[in-house]
Amino acid sequence: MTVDLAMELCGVRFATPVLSASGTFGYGLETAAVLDPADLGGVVTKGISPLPRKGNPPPRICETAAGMLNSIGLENPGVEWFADEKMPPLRAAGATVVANFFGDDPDEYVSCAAALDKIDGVAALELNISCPNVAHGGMQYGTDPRLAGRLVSACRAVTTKPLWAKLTPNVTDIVAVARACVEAGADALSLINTLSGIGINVRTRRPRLGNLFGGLSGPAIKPVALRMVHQVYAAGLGVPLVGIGGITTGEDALEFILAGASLVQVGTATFSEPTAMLRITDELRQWCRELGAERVGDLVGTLKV
Amino acid sequence: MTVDLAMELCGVRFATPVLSASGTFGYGLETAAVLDPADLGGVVTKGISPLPRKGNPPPRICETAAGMLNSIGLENPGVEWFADEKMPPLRAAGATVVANFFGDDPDEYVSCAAALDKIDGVAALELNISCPNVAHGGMQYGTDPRLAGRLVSACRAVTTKPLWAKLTPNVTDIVAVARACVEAGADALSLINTLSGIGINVRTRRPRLGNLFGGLSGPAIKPVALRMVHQVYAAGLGVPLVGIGGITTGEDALEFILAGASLVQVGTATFSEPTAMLRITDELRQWCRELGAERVGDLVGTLKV
Amino acid sequence: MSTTNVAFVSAQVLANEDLGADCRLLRLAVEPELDTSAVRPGQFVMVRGPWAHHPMLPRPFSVLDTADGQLEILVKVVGRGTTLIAGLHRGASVTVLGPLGRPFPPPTPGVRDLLAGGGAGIPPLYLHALRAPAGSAVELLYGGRSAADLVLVDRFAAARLSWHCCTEDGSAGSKGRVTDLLEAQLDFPGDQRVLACGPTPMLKAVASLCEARGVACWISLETEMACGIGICRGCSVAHPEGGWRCTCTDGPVFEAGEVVL
Amino acid sequence: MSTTNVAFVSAQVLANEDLGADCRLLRLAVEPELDTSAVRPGQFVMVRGPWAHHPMLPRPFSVLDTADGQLEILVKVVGRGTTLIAGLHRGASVTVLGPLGRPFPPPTPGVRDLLAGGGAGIPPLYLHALRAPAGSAVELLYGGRSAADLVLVDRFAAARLSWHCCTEDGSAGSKGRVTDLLEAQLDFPGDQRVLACGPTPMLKAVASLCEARGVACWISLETEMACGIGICRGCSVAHPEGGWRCTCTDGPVFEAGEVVL
Ligand SMILES: Cc1cc2nc3c(=O)[nH]c(=O)nc-3n(C[C@H](O)[C@H](O)[C@H](O)COP(=O)(O)OP(=O)(O)OC[C@H]3O[C@@H](n4cnc5c(N)ncnc54)[C@H](O)[C@@H]3O)c2cc1C
Ligand SMILES: Cc1cc2nc3c(=O)[nH]c(=O)nc-3n(C[C@H](O)[C@H](O)[C@H](O)COP(=O)(O)OP(=O)(O)OC[C@H]3O[C@@H](n4cnc5c(N)ncnc54)[C@H](O)[C@@H]3O)c2cc1C
Ligand SMILES: Cc1cc2nc3c(=O)[nH]c(=O)nc-3n(C[C@H](O)[C@H](O)[C@H](O)COP(=O)(O)O)c2cc1C
Ligand SMILES: Cc1cc2nc3c(=O)[nH]c(=O)nc-3n(C[C@H](O)[C@H](O)[C@H](O)COP(=O)(O)O)c2cc1C
Ligand code: FES
Ligand code: FES
Repeated sequence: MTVDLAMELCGVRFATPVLSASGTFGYGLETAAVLDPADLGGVVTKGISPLPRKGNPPPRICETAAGMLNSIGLENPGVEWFADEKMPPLRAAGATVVANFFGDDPDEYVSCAAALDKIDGVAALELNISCPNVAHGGMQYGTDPRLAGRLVSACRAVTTKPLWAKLTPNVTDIVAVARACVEAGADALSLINTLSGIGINVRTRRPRLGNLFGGLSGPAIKPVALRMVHQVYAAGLGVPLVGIGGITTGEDALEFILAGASLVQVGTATFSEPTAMLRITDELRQWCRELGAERVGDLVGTLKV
Repeated sequence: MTVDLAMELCGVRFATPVLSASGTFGYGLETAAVLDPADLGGVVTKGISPLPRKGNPPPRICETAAGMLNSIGLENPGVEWFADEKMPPLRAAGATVVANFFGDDPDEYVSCAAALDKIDGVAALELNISCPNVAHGGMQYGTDPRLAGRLVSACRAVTTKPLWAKLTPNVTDIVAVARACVEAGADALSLINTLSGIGINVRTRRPRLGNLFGGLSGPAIKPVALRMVHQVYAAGLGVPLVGIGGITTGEDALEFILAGASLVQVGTATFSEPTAMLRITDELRQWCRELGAERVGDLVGTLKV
Repeated sequence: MSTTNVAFVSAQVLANEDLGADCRLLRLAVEPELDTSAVRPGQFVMVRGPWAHHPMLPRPFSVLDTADGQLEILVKVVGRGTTLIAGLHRGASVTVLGPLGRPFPPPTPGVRDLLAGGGAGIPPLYLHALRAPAGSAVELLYGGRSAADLVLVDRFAAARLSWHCCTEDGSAGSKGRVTDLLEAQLDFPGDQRVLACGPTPMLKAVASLCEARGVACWISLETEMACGIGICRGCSVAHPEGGWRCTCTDGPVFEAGEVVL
Repeated sequence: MSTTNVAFVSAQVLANEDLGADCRLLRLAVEPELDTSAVRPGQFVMVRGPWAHHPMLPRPFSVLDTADGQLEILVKVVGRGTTLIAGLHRGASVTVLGPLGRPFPPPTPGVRDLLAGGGAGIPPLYLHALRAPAGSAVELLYGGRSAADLVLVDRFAAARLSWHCCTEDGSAGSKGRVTDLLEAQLDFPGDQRVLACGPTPMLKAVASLCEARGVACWISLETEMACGIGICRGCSVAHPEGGWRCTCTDGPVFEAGEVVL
């Protein structure tokens, strides 16, 4: 049985539902020696800001049980550099590119969205209102439905490309934030970003991260991510969902799809296994066969509750 | 070097800072063959309600990466049975008992607190406003600072025993809930309870738990728990904290203590290793020696940020 | 539950034998604190290997046999935990908690015990047969999909047990399911009981056969478990009159009418 | 970074030798996709064993030596990951990503290379010395707390390298630290460079010695790493003029002035 893994989301075709997650795959070509980005559903870029950003002091990562904390702090060389240096090879490689972006304040968000809107080959924009690692431009927009909605509206006004909003799990009511984003014009919702966490080196009595707070990712967070995808899907907001959080196998990806995700993103797993996304795609295809699904799209949201 | 592990909290002396977490050690005597409850800092009981509760349909547990989901649903035979059947042997065993309790509505909470107040040998009450597994009597009280405060006030009025409030991590702002509880009269705060999560059996396309939603516990959640203990400690609310979440080693316990916890509770680790609490206590003593601390109390909140 | 003879000990893998059909036989040397002579057929142990937090929980296994200071378990590989346990080398360390749970009722003089089991459900029945006092009437009925699934037949023969087997494809014994074997045996005129262990659909079929014939029936259940000792309440099964039973402490052996399958 | 010759392959443990001082030497058979002849001294590989999610991340190790289709690494046990990797049996499977990072500059005719290393910091220096073309002037300076820490001296001897060692307790070589050895050697009249690898305090001391003498100095850094290939930005070290360098792709070998230690 051949299985059709392609998905269309807001007019954009993804060859498979398995994309790289922002910040865990660079700008898509760093691993070209082991993985052709055109074989992925798409490449979600490292977060892009209008101006270059330095990021947080080291140490920036530490491992935890079945997960890791990172406090990279959205280090990136800015949108212009992205357009000039990174997009030409990505276009040449035939990758489907989703540009993840953020700003220090609403104006920066808007100017970044406007700049990305003009870049040829950027298939969609992923608005990061959820990074727990930076004082500004980060999580506070994602935890307050009103602020989140305003930010989405403002960016919506400057781009005709599909606009995805990426949500933070560090909230009491994920559905309220999701609804605000959709009402403000988000075309899709990506969930989840990392859980806020810390680690302590008991010998030095200091935080294990230079920035103290970091974002928890990896298999550890999968049950929480899956719960949020299910809750938002069940709320019937009418937009497709992109599931993220701890995916390391095709079975994990399928769990998200059954819970309601149309696409998934793979983050931390790429660090353990640079070719993880290809294996996950193969395993997902195999699962579709086992479940008798000719199109992966037929499985979206088919969890029996 | 001898190390003094004893801690005093609201007038109650705990021989060590390592207690069992509610719901993961029964009523303290089920494992008497392998562990003497008098060797623990204390025994926090399974959640007690005024009337018996049936709990949720099976399956009630499933394992996740470095963690587990449970949806026990606070099954328990009620406070009267607890007083008659469980307290006499616990008293005889010399255990320091903290009674974890809840109710379906505020009246039930209050009647349970009043009943526990009268039980000889109950050293303190732990008010569970944080269980994600039950429709009522659970998490909604813990996610709304006003409701949480009112519940604490109401229980405060009917007991002179130390009243601990146990908080849920499923909130945007843990400090707001913590502050409301302290202002309403909580003597100490226990944090955290489980993170809300789900799991899906892809073969059957059904939830892995009979109740769909469950609570995530175990090493996976430690970074989140530690972050919340730190945040609440840093807020300087003036009450001692009890750290809970993914503790499996003395080093883990010490991380919580450095972050600001005066006591810790061990939950899921007991399932993998019934005697884990004793090992953790030994390891903690060893760490105190290595850090040159004569009293474990000297280490509380000494994280250098 | 009487937990008085329960011990939590570290153990060494003495042998790990491939039985085919994804099954391995592990022999464990347990510390003297675990009194192997106290183990009753139908009881189980919780076993955990030396890995870090994934899997985190121990796994329940019925005791297949005991010798002085040693325990044998049969491990059928079905998921991550059993893969790791089945892959332990000689010399590896594990922890063992046990013996746990309610055993099968011991043989009763004058009553024949029919033991119906399949695949990984055979260990407690084997031990029951092995430990039956001389002169007890005990028949083992052992079913599988094909001959390769009947991983313990050599042991049955070596122990001179009385047994019958069947396979779905007819490659060993009679062709059919273990319930067919059982049905044929139930025509026996004297007093008898059925003790069964295996997948839930099989247990259901066995229980309804026994009910129809008015024969007492005991079944050994499998559920996911976290603690194995009654403290997590994660292993609940429904009681016909409402409420729950704990598989780990009220069971794993139940009389058929005690639980809703 | 040029990643063109980077491969991600599965590998087999061919040998695991105890070197003492908590160090083990692992020989790995890598698939032909990883071209071992392309490995340059100072480069590293990311290694992960067959365990589930804890630890999840691979661990970086310098390449100690290569042979056709084989890689050697020296593993010093310092935490959970190195404990598991050091404990892998012959035949175990691991994954290997590499070769990674910027190597040491190759020997230059007429310039003497002084290689200063200690403990687990010796592998890349050993390989540099081993690969130096005949006639190059290369001196290995090897320090440890005591004789047992100098786990590679037999190899040095077997390869007829030119080396000096020292120990803090005087149990082998001269008594003192590797920086003492280095200081003595820096009086050499001709052109020379220093290549160093070891704990950060040692690298600092080496770098300031070289600065004082006006001798070029290259150091190999160790930081925690998630990806090893420049995509996580987790391995940043500060550049003296602001901004960061990635240890995995800009390094691990840096000229001393390129990074703030
Ligand atoms: C009292 C008792 C005695 C048992 N005796 C034996 C024995 O002697 N030999 C043997 O091979 N197995 C026995 N089992 C079953 C064994 O415990 C499970 O196969 C094992 O726990 C599965 O772990 P896993 O990580 O490999 O599977 P997982 O990856 O956790 O799951 C794989 C599949 O097995 C199911 N499963 C998981 N745990 C259990 C469980 N505890 N019981 C039943 N199904 C489960 C899951 O739902 C899933 O479908 C017994 C179980 C119990 C409760
Ligand atoms: C480029 C490079 C080359 C290396 N080459 C070798 C080698 O040839 N042989 C060898 O034995 N080791 C080498 N290391 C160090 C090795 O990678 C670490 O010791 C290992 O990652 C620690 O893992 P763990 O899980 O055992 O320790 P953990 O439990 O993670 O930590 C234990 C201690 O080690 C520190 N640590 C953790 N990761 C690193 C790291 N990547 N670098 C330095 N310190 C760390 C921690 O901060 C902690 O203090 C190298 C590191 C790098 C970056
Ligand atoms: C090192 C690292 C950097 C990240 N950077 C970004 C980022 O720039 N923008 C963003 O939206 N998410 C970022 N994330 C979050 C991931 O995209 C993803 O949401 C999260 O890691 C959960 O998925 P995982 O468990 O598969 O890693 C980052 C995650 C990691 C681990
Ligand atoms: C099976 C199970 C049952 C629990 N029951 C309760 C309960 O009755 N009341 C309560 O406040 N917390 C309950 N908890 C939460 C624990 O007390 C603890 O807060 C949580 O498990 C995190 O700690 P851990 O990671 O060490 O397990 C339960 C947890 C588990 C795993
Ligand atoms: S397995 Fe914990 S109560 Fe039965
Ligand atoms: S380790 Fe990931 S960028 Fe260097």
